[in-house]
Amino acid sequence: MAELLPTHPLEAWSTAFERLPDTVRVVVEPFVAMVDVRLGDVGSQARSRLGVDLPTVPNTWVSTDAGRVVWLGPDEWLLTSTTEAPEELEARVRTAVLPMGGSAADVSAQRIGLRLTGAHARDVLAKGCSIDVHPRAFCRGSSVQTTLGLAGVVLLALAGDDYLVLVRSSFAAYLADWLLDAVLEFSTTHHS
Amino acid sequence: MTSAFRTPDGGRIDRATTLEFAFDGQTFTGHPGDTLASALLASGRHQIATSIKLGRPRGVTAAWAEDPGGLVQIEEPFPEPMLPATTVELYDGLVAHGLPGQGRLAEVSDSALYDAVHHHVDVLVVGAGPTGLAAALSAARAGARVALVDEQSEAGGSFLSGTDLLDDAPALDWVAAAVAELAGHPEVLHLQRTTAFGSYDDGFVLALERRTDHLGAAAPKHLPRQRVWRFRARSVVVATGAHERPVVFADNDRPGIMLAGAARTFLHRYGVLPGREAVVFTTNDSAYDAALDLHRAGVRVHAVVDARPEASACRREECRRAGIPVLPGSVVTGTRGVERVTHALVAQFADGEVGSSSALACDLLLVSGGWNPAVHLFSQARGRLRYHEDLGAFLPNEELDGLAVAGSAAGVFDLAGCLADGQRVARAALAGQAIEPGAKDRLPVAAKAVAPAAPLVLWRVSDTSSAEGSTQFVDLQRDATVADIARAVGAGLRSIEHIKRYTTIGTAHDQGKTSGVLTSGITAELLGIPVQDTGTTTFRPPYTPVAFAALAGRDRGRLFDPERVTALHEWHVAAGAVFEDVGQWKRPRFYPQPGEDMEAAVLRECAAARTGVGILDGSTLGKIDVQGPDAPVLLDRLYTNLMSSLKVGSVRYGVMCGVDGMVIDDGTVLRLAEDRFLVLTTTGGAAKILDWMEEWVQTEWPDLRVHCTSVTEQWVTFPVVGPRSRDVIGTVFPEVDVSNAAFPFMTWRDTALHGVPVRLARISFSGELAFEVYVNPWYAVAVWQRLLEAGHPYGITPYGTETMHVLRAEKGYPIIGQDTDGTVTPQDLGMEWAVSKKKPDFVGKRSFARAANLDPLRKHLVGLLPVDRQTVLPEGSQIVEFLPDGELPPPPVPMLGHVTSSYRSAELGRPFALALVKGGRSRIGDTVHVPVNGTLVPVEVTGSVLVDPEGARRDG
Amino acid sequence: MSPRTPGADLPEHPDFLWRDPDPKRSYDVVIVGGGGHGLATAHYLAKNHGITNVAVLEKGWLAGGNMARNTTLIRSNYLWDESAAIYEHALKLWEGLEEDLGYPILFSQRGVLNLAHTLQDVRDSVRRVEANKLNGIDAEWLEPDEIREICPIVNTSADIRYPVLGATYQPRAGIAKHDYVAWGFARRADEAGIDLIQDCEVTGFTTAGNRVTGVQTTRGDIAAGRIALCAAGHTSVLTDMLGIRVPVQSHPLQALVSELLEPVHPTIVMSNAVHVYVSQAHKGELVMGAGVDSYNGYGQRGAFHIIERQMAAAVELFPVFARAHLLRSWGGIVDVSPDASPIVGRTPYENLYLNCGWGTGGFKATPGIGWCLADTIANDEPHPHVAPFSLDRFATGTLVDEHGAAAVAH
Amino acid sequence: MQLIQCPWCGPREEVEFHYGGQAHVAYPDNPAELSDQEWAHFVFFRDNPKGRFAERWCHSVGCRRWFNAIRDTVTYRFECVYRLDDPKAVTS
Repeated sequence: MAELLPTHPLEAWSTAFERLPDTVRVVVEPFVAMVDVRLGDVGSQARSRLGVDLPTVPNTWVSTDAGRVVWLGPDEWLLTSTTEAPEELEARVRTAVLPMGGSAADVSAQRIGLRLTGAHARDVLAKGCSIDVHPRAFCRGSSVQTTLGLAGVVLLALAGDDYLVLVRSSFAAYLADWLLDAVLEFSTTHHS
Repeated sequence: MTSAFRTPDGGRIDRATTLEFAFDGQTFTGHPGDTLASALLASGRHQIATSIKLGRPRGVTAAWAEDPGGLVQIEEPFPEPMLPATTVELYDGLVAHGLPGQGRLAEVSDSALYDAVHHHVDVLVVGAGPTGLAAALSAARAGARVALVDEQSEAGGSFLSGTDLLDDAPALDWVAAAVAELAGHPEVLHLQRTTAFGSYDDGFVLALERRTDHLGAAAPKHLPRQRVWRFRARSVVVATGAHERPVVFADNDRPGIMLAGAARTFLHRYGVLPGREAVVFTTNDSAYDAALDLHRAGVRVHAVVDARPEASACRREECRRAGIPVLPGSVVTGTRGVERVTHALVAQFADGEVGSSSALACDLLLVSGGWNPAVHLFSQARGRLRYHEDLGAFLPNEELDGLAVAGSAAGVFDLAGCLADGQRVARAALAGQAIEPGAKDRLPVAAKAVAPAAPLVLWRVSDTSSAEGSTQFVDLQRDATVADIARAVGAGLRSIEHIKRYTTIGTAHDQGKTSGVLTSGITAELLGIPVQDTGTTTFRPPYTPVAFAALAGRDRGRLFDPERVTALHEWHVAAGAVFEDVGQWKRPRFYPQPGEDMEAAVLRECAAARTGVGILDGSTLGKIDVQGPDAPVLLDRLYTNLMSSLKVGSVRYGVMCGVDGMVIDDGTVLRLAEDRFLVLTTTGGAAKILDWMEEWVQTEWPDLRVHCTSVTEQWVTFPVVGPRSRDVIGTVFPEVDVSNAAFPFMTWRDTALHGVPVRLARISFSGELAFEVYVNPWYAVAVWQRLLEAGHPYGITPYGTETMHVLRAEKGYPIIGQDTDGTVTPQDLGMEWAVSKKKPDFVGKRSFARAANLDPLRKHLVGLLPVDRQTVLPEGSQIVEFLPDGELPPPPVPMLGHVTSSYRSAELGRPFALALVKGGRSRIGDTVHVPVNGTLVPVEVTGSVLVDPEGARRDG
Repeated sequence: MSPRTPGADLPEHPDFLWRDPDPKRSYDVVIVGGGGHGLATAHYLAKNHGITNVAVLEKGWLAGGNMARNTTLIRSNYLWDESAAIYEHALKLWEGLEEDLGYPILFSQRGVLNLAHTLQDVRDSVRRVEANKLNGIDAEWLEPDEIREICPIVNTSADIRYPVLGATYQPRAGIAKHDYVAWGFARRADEAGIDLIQDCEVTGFTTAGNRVTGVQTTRGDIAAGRIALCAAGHTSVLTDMLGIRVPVQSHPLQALVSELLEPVHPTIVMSNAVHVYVSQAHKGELVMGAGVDSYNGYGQRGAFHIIERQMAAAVELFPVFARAHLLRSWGGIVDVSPDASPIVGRTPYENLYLNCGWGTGGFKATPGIGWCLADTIANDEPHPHVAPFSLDRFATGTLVDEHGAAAVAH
Repeated sequence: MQLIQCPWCGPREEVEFHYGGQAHVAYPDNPAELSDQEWAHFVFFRDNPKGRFAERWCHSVGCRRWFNAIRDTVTYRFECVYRLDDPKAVTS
């Protein structure tokens, strides 16, 4: 039998997203392997065993060769990889952190990613996010866990006017609708 | 109607454009820049409505939201109740009529858009008058992030109502330059038509922006009509100015009687003469400006009636030159006229004594009793006020952390002082944030003003008539008078809060902006106590009324609350599923085929699961990954039964209780490794149980080496249920030995499908042979399809929550939250077997030993079988003792318990129910009664397991 | 409801309400707390038991706490027998209160709808309705079309986020004018010679063994034969002075009103699922309650996001409310007990009686608890209606769990 | 809408937090040895002061960490926040 084909929960929204103007683009990110890492001590051994630095500054993320590491809490990180399968990533990371009393769980499908870019990206976020996303306060390398609209999200600043929103998969449809509603005033040109 | 009272030129209106509108069925015209009030006044129309209780004609008494008189109902373009005519910007096609105090809601829903926006700033300035503009400029020039909000259609504040000069040029030139400069600062947000209506902790200020109201029917449909700004400011500068206060005298409510400052606004801003024959009654110098301005505009000012024994020399001189008589030591005691004031009754006033009055003809009576600083935002932020004897007003009495009051809102009433105060306060705010003031932060020079003479604090002119204050209106909107306050005091009331409630003063749309301080003053006078002791009633948000829809914002319709859906949602929709709300989740309840109702569909789905094979999307079940050497310890402490003894590869059912010993959740636990478990919770319990675990681990047992991670959306879960489920699973996963020996009940196995990891578990929530399939949701649709294809020969039938409930109920499996209600213990559910005797302690154990828990009459979960084999007992039905005569005794009738679940069973060929019944297990075999729509249905109490009690089917 | 002349329907208050006495040295009974419960207790002490050497001590202005801040809902359709009994006792008294007090309290029995939005709501609702019927309380289960007949403005369409699946209906439920009620009780108590003492804050207690002999106040010490605590949200402040632990937590609870509107909402609608309860009061203002703030608070204010959420729910359920205006919002302090039921009766001190933990139920219980507490004080024996609400139920576990049983709040 | 200082994430709006009531109420070492009265006090009874109060909060939509705070229940002002492993802050 043919291999299993993945399906994305927001496939039905892609056309609506494609119609958006450049001033506020919403793009569905491809699936990526993600593991939730729990680790008390993140001394030098973390790097030597994991091959990446775990950021210790709250509300930050760093990029790695194959993905990103996002600070989620004083002993919790989200590690992503574009080169490994979810189960591979979990196995590797779990093996690495177990001896340090850590743990790792595959959460690749827990959240999906939405890329929000354009001159109005900040204005859209401001409609549902109480965090100050002004570049002075929230620049590349910043991340927060907060709510956007009524959904919990992990928000990453990738660059100016370039944000990544990670949202629980079951809330993805809601957030997609929410975003399309929020961009209305920027995406509608006709004055009826 | 012609605009007979429009000045030939001047004002901030666009005379080139004419707008047409209708008021009380009559057509009027006005111009962009007008308000409904100014346009009506321009046509000579003063009366807006009649009063709420007495039906007296009422007109425009102020120029903005503080006006207690002129409320209107908007009819077109969309009905909106209770707006002051003074705040309705004119647009073409406006249809409105006056209101006697009660508005009307539209009968159709509002299609306009509303939204809310968060905005963070270093400095938020409220008010774009002299003070606010000076403050905003200072902050902007320092490079700070600034927001300037102002409720009017354009910046300028008091400048819009006067003729002030700055740097020897019209002040409005400076305003224009300031606005332009602010627009040039990228970090400055400047909003007009935006009212800051609430100030809260930590610099949180809410403001309502009226974005398209002024466009009427021409408003773009895709733009939010109104927007709530949620400002978070390190510093807030309140520069909201002051409200002029009237003096109370008899018949002070007639149309044509207005505040002196309002008349200046109508003249200078709107190019409107509020009358032709004016009398001015004042207790202070500010009203002289109105008298002189109106005189210059061609109004005949018959007299300035000044209650002070001596009017200030320079003002007297100005009036002399203009030929305006000044009557010092005089007051207005009353008026004449009905739809419009025709006379002011003027009398000598000395040492509080009022002489006999004579009538002065007029069609306009201007009043000024001084100014009340608009301290609302300060007071809402818990700032304390003090009474200022000389001003007769309440002023901020303390510095608030992060919120400063400046200009006339702080009691500074001269122009130069306000400008300086705005700059000073802004710089102080910047200094507090270690922001350097900008270079070239220059203030304009105000024309030298003569220091005003001291005002007289006069609340009311004593009523010499027989009316005893019954026509001396304090709150025009509420028709409340001095006589009412006197009655309240006479009734024994002392507290200003009691007075307010007795008289209803200050409870109308304007929230007492003009009447509040008057009431404090008059009450103090009547009680013979200092005004400070009377105080004010509490200032409550919002500063001005805000539409419900504006506060609802975008959380409406499908965005009111998130709909959580599984990876299969679109398949369910396509399959015609009828959905059920379970928490935020949308779950398929059943899949009707053409012509089927729920009962038919559910009987079909049940039959498939019991005789063939059915499949359910169980993905909403909560899933928690529990890892770490102490994972078994944690689970032993939280579950009532033993989890540490569970073998890797095996599955165990468990129950969790709160510390009070009541069941909070249940589910199965898979041991994945010595140090790793997958905990399944109920759909509703997912978040709650993860938080529950985290709370115990973090706050009570930080020594435990364990981590809990939600993986609810990491796995979809498909129970494949029924005698033929083994065939289906065997077909789809050929490399798995699905035989009972190799894959026994309550075990799990990992496998893969085309390299995609899949976990299978022998778990049954139906009593039938069943396999749960776990896979990454990315492949949910694909795997679901494979299972359907493989099940096709066996008539595999997707089923929903209703069938799931029937199947589990037939087996007596409770649903936490349906068969329990927070007052039910595991023992009540007949689950002693799931309560460990070995463990010294677990959460809830101690509570089991309380007296009430040992009561033999506790409610037990039992089964019920209607004797008639027909009646499906409504869930929630109450249960009573068997009543031989078939009649209910008079109430109260003792109740034994209630029906928690009730279904028609295909398997049993009759309806059945689960119920919580007092001492239920000792009643098995008894017959009791259930009242159902007036009749008593006899039911037999049975054990809770009605289908396959010996559990023969689970292995197929 | 008869059509009203806008705003003109509120009857005048009487020309005299109460004296403003100085406290005497000693009273037979001292009631701490001049709110609805304290004043009602005073009234029934005099009326039912002839006990008039009584002082009601109020730290601020009479009935200025929750009595002045609540949304005046009156109903008795509670699930458990114990709750139903006390609230139904109160409702029967409400029905005769206008005559008893000789005061126009504007008790308007317009009925209450408790909406069900989920299948579990429906089960819980039917359960409550059936229990109410067997307890002799008027209650019905209504289908959406029947809801529309009673309250046409409720959005019963199937396409809203949480469709209305039905509702319970208690026709005898209603609203009253809170100030009028409080002042009616106060005036009667004053007429009976009871001293209503305002600006009189209790700062301590004097005790002898297991008796409380008097109270220390900002207006001097006052000896007392028996003492009743009716301080609602401030109960803990008093019991802490006495070293008594009471399992209540004080939380902010917000409410709000709109401007005056023509009659549009003929009944009372409550929806727990989306946290709305709304009625249209006598002058025409929409009166709404919001949810309880999560944290402990004595500040008589809550957070605005709760009101915003409330408005979203209101506009969902009542689309015609879109352009009604929020005129005023405020907060009260509710004393919430672990099982959301009151705590009434004896204390470790033999002559001290406790009355607290009413949460959001205080106003509707006013005459009922006043009656039963007066009876309890007079006979030094808990009235049968309050006996189940004793403090020791938390040790025995015989709770009256209105939380757990998903009964409706407010 | 207050700002609450999460010891890790910094100031966030109060809606991001879950309230946990009185702090420093430890689970009894041996519940079995407690009288019904003592057990009831652990389960149901919490302080309810008017003024300074040591309480537990959880940054539930953020880092999910529990922490303690001293807050005034009248002004709602937070005096300080401290981590669970910090020594108990002094409450007068």
